[in-house]
Amino acid sequence: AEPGSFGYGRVASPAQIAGWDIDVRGEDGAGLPPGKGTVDRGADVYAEQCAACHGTFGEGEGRFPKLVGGVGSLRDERPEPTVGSYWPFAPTLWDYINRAMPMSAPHTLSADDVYALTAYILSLNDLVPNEFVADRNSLPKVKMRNRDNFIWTDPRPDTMAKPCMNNCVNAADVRLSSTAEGRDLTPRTTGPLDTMQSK
Amino acid sequence: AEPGSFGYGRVASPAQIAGWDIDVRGEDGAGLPPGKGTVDRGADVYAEQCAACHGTFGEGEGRFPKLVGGVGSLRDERPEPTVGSYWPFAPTLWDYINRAMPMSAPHTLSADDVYALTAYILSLNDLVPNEFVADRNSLPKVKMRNRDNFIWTDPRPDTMAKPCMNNCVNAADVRLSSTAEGRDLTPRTTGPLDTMQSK
Amino acid sequence: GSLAFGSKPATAGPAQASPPADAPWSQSIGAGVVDRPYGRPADTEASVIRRNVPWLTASAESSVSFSPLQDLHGIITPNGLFFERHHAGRPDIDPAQHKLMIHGLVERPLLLTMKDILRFPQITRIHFIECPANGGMNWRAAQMNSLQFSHGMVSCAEWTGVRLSTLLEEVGVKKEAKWAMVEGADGAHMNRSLPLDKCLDDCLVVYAQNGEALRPEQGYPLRLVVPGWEGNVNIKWLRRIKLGDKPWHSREETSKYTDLMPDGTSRGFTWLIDAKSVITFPCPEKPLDGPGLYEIRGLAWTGSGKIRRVDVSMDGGVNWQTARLHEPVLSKALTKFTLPWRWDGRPALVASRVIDETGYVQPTIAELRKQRGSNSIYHNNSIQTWQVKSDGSVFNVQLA
Amino acid sequence: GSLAFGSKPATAGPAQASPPADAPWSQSIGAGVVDRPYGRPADTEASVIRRNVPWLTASAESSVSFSPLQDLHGIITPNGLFFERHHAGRPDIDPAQHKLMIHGLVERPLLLTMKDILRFPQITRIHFIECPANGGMNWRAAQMNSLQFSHGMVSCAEWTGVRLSTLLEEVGVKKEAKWAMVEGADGAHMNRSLPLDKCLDDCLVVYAQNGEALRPEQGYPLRLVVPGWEGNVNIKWLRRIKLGDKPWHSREETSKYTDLMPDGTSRGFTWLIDAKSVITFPCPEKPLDGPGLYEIRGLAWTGSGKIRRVDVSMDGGVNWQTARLHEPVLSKALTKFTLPWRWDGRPALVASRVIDETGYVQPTIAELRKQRGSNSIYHNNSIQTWQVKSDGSVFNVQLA
Ligand code: HEC
Ligand code: HEC
Ligand SMILES: [Ca+2]
Ligand SMILES: [Ca+2]
Ligand SMILES: [Ca+2]
Ligand SMILES: [Ca+2]
Ligand SMILES: [Ca+2]
Ligand SMILES: [Ca+2]
Ligand SMILES: [Co+2]
Ligand SMILES: [Co+2]
Repeated sequence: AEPGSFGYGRVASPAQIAGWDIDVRGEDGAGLPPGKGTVDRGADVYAEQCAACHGTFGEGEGRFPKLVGGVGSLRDERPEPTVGSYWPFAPTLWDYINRAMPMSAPHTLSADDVYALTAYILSLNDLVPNEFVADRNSLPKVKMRNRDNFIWTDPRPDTMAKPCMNNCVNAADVRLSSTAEGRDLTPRTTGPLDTMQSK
Repeated sequence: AEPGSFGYGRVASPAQIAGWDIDVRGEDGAGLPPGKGTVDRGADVYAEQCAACHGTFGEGEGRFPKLVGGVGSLRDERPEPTVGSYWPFAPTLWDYINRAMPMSAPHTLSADDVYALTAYILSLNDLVPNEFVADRNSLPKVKMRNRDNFIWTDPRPDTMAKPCMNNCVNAADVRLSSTAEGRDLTPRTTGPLDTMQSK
Repeated sequence: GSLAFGSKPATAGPAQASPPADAPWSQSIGAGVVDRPYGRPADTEASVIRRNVPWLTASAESSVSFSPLQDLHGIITPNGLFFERHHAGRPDIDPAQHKLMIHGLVERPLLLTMKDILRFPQITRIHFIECPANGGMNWRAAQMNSLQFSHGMVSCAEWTGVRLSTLLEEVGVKKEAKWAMVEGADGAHMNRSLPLDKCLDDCLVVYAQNGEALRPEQGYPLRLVVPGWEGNVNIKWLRRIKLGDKPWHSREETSKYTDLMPDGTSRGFTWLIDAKSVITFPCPEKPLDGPGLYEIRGLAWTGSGKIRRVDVSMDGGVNWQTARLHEPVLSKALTKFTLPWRWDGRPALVASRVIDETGYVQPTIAELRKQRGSNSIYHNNSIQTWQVKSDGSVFNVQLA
Repeated sequence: GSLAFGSKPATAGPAQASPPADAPWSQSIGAGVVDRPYGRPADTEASVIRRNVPWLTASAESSVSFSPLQDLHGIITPNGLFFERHHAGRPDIDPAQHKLMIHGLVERPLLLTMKDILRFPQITRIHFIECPANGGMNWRAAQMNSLQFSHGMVSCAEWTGVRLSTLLEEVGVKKEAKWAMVEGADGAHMNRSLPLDKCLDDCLVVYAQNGEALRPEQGYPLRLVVPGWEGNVNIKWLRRIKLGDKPWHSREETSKYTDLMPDGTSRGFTWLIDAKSVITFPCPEKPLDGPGLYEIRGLAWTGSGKIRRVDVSMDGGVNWQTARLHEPVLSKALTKFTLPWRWDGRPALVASRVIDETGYVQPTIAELRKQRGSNSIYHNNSIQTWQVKSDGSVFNVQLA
């Protein structure tokens, strides 16, 4: 059918679209608005609005996410994916801070402040120098450490199990590699909600 | 499979069955227990336990069911089906009083009292004389007025509409025979529950 | 843009980001998970509830409430909105104390706890349940100006339990057995007779409804589901099944649930729900909003199996068009149908007519009355006509 | 018999009517209809709730709760028990203010109210939604000794709304468009990229769940359903759809919802939920009660379409038997399977293995680890083994 066949709703005006259109693309920064921010200004806003959860230097408070660290850890037994070690695109950082942070008042920061925070977090991760000014031109150019390690096409299925029916393994070889018994990680599943905090 | 293949639960003992087995068959009174009751005794129990809802003489209070009347009304514009005018089997009356009445304390009457109440209600309907004693032998023999007017096999489908698709009726003949508009019978369907009582 | 629809948060974004796009809930944090460990509908849906007709019955304990079909979509009725019909109120049963006895003409009478019943092989089925008095108020004339009150005594759910035939095999049916008496644990000790054939065919003894335990109003912890047969035989709070050689003629199948004919005779044991359909949009509660393209929506059901076809008329039955049936079309379940309609703004009489897999065609109210008069209370499965006026308002009407 | 199980009512029946058969609720009158105009479960079902793992997340607002699969039956998850996953808590949205914008590479950008959206042709479908992190805690080792906590981030409902393709036809897709960005109105302004092909294939923009309006936790008043794809892309509180020529690489598809491999590379855009199954009885929450005949029960699902077969092993995968699939077997919906099992009381290792209509076979955790190591968090669709000890107790284990 032709566009508008039903005719329900209203055509969105350019002004309306401008008011809703907040997304920024990671790869090329498309959608980044005018404005700019320095690392210094970022440090100030960060101390005020972010440090309580993410730690003064991005080290994370409690179980809130770290924003730094983990560089070189991705092949370790306990990898630490962070902006510094894992994120492929810097404009995504602007986009996420803009849309989702600070957690209790999301999408309330000015574009300049989001630029400044982005600059600050990138600098905490040694991805930009202290003099870095974040804006729509500079951000897409920031080289992120893990940029080239993503495969964007799904290689699955990556297992090829055959549905064997009988004597599929030697019964004598069947043994447990792990059990959840006695690990004390599982909240109760009857009675009121469990509040267990530690392991 | 053989009975008991699963083996779940327990075989019900004769004593357990006797405790649960309360049903009485309408047609032959099978299941009626020992005991008996007079019209007089029925009148006393009725006054105490039933009259508040069903009226002193079974005439019904408010919208609670009438237990008498309506004889000969079944072909009228507004028929009144009652024990006297409609019910086919007297043992059903014993069964229903026993299992379901009095409404706020069902199944708490003794067998004798249920016999007495049954006798009383039958006598209110002139179905038995005042000296009638209800018991497992007498009740199945009471001749109910509407006994022979039930068809116990379903004659449906009793309509044979053809699914005509075009010009099925003359458009000029289409007219309303009734409308619910303005009848003021319908509770509201938004906001809190309606409490409308009258029409 | 970051201004709120409503009140502007203290830390609102730059003024140039106009026009406002963010609502307050987009600039704050909401309640966390398990804020409601068992959820409930949005506060703004408070009108979508079961409703009763207070003047209809002497007391709410022997009464009925109606599902808000005008606000429902699909074929599943959520448990909170499934219609209610009680004869002695809703018992609140302790499942640890509830037992089911199966006895009478059987080899091996049984007393089963809920734990026992849960061990039997499971079966899950989607079926409607309809009170045969649904639409009863419209036998004489169009009375209730509402979809909820004219058709809301039908609901549909996914039931899980054990086949009654499995239980009957386990107790061993004696060959003299021809009927079953099924009985509830409510104050009414509600009981009905069922032919053994139906029991062995597709009846279910269920403990779950739409995944979770039955709701108290629907028979918790155990109810009978008799697919396609009138609601009253789907005994709730099921506590006893007794096999016998003859029917019981209980009060609920003599004084009630019998259909009085104009000649003074009555039909007993009319269990089957005949094919029925209704347009759920538009309806009195959901009028039209000016001329334009709409989608007629409705539900069809039949106790005889699957829906074969639904036709819709906009002119009071002069012409009909076949609607689209939506998958899944399940046996003895609600089936959804739709048909696009460009309304020109002129008065219309919209109606739907279902044909089920047996070829049975839903009748008009005039056809039904010709056979049954208007005092039979039950089994009014006639075509429902909605009158659409030129202002878009919708009324329940009947055609001559 | 008319004595009560519990306390004897004042007017109790004759003493000879022993043993007791009537419970107190059979000798009294219960609450009337519309006592609960919107119903709720029995008080005795209070344990059947969504539950969280408090130590797992920093705050309940960015967290998850799990469905109590151990107490559910059938394929429909009741709305009150559908699992939750929020990133900024649950917004409580006024539907009168909610709007959906569709723009970007389109001919005719639109701003739609809920009223507008309800007018489009409807579609109803039953689909599961699974968080790809379901079972994530068991990547490294068996950790959660519970069905609810190991598999409870999957639920299944009947969704009603409009096809996304219908909306996209209405706005007119420009030929350069290849991707869609979908965004929520929650505080997280949650957004993901979807290939246009999937949008045009089977995605739904829904406003109803199991008949009634969506629950707030599930995206009221509007959510996207992306059948068979990971939960996170099923954007709740949907407010915006923008078409573009490239994906967005939002934080939720780079920092999160990417799968880290042992070689340090990561897989992005792994949307598909591969075939998975789990035995729901027995399970850690529902142990066995002594030797005897049981019914193994379970659920299977796949993002690739329908379930073809489920096999069950009682000996840790040495031998397998094919289970019975229960109707209806719907595409991208939970499918129920059962198999009778006579337990001799000896230790057992029970497990299920699903094969979907593409021929894909559910892998063991060892097979998965061989490909993906144990740090990929998401998409653990491995075979679940339950260890049954001779006392009937059940534990979550993994096999070497
Ligand atoms: C009240 C606690 C809180 C505050 C304050 C807060 N955050 Fe966060 N932040 C979180 C939580 C929780 C997450 C994870 C959310 C999720 O995954 O859904 C997060 C995630 C992030 C992430 C993504 C981390 C990753 O690796 O994916 C960034 C970047 C971030 N916050 C930046 C900020 C900035 C900048 C501020 C201040 C403007 C801020 N946060 C304020 C709690 C907070
Ligand atoms: C609190 C009110 C109340 C009291 C007290 C009461 N009843 Fe009833 N009775 C009802 C109601 C209401 C019904 C209809 C119930 C239904 O249809 O579900 C009814 C129905 C009946 C019927 C069936 C009428 C018919 O034609 O189907 C009989 C017979 C009856 N009651 C007898 C009795 C007797 C005998 C007593 C006393 C032992 C009694 N009732 C006490 C309210 C009451
Ligand atoms: Ca923009
Ligand atoms: Ca710190
Ligand atoms: Ca007896
Ligand atoms: Ca009186
Ligand atoms: Ca905004
Ligand atoms: Ca009793
Ligand atoms: Co009937
Ligand atoms: Co993925």
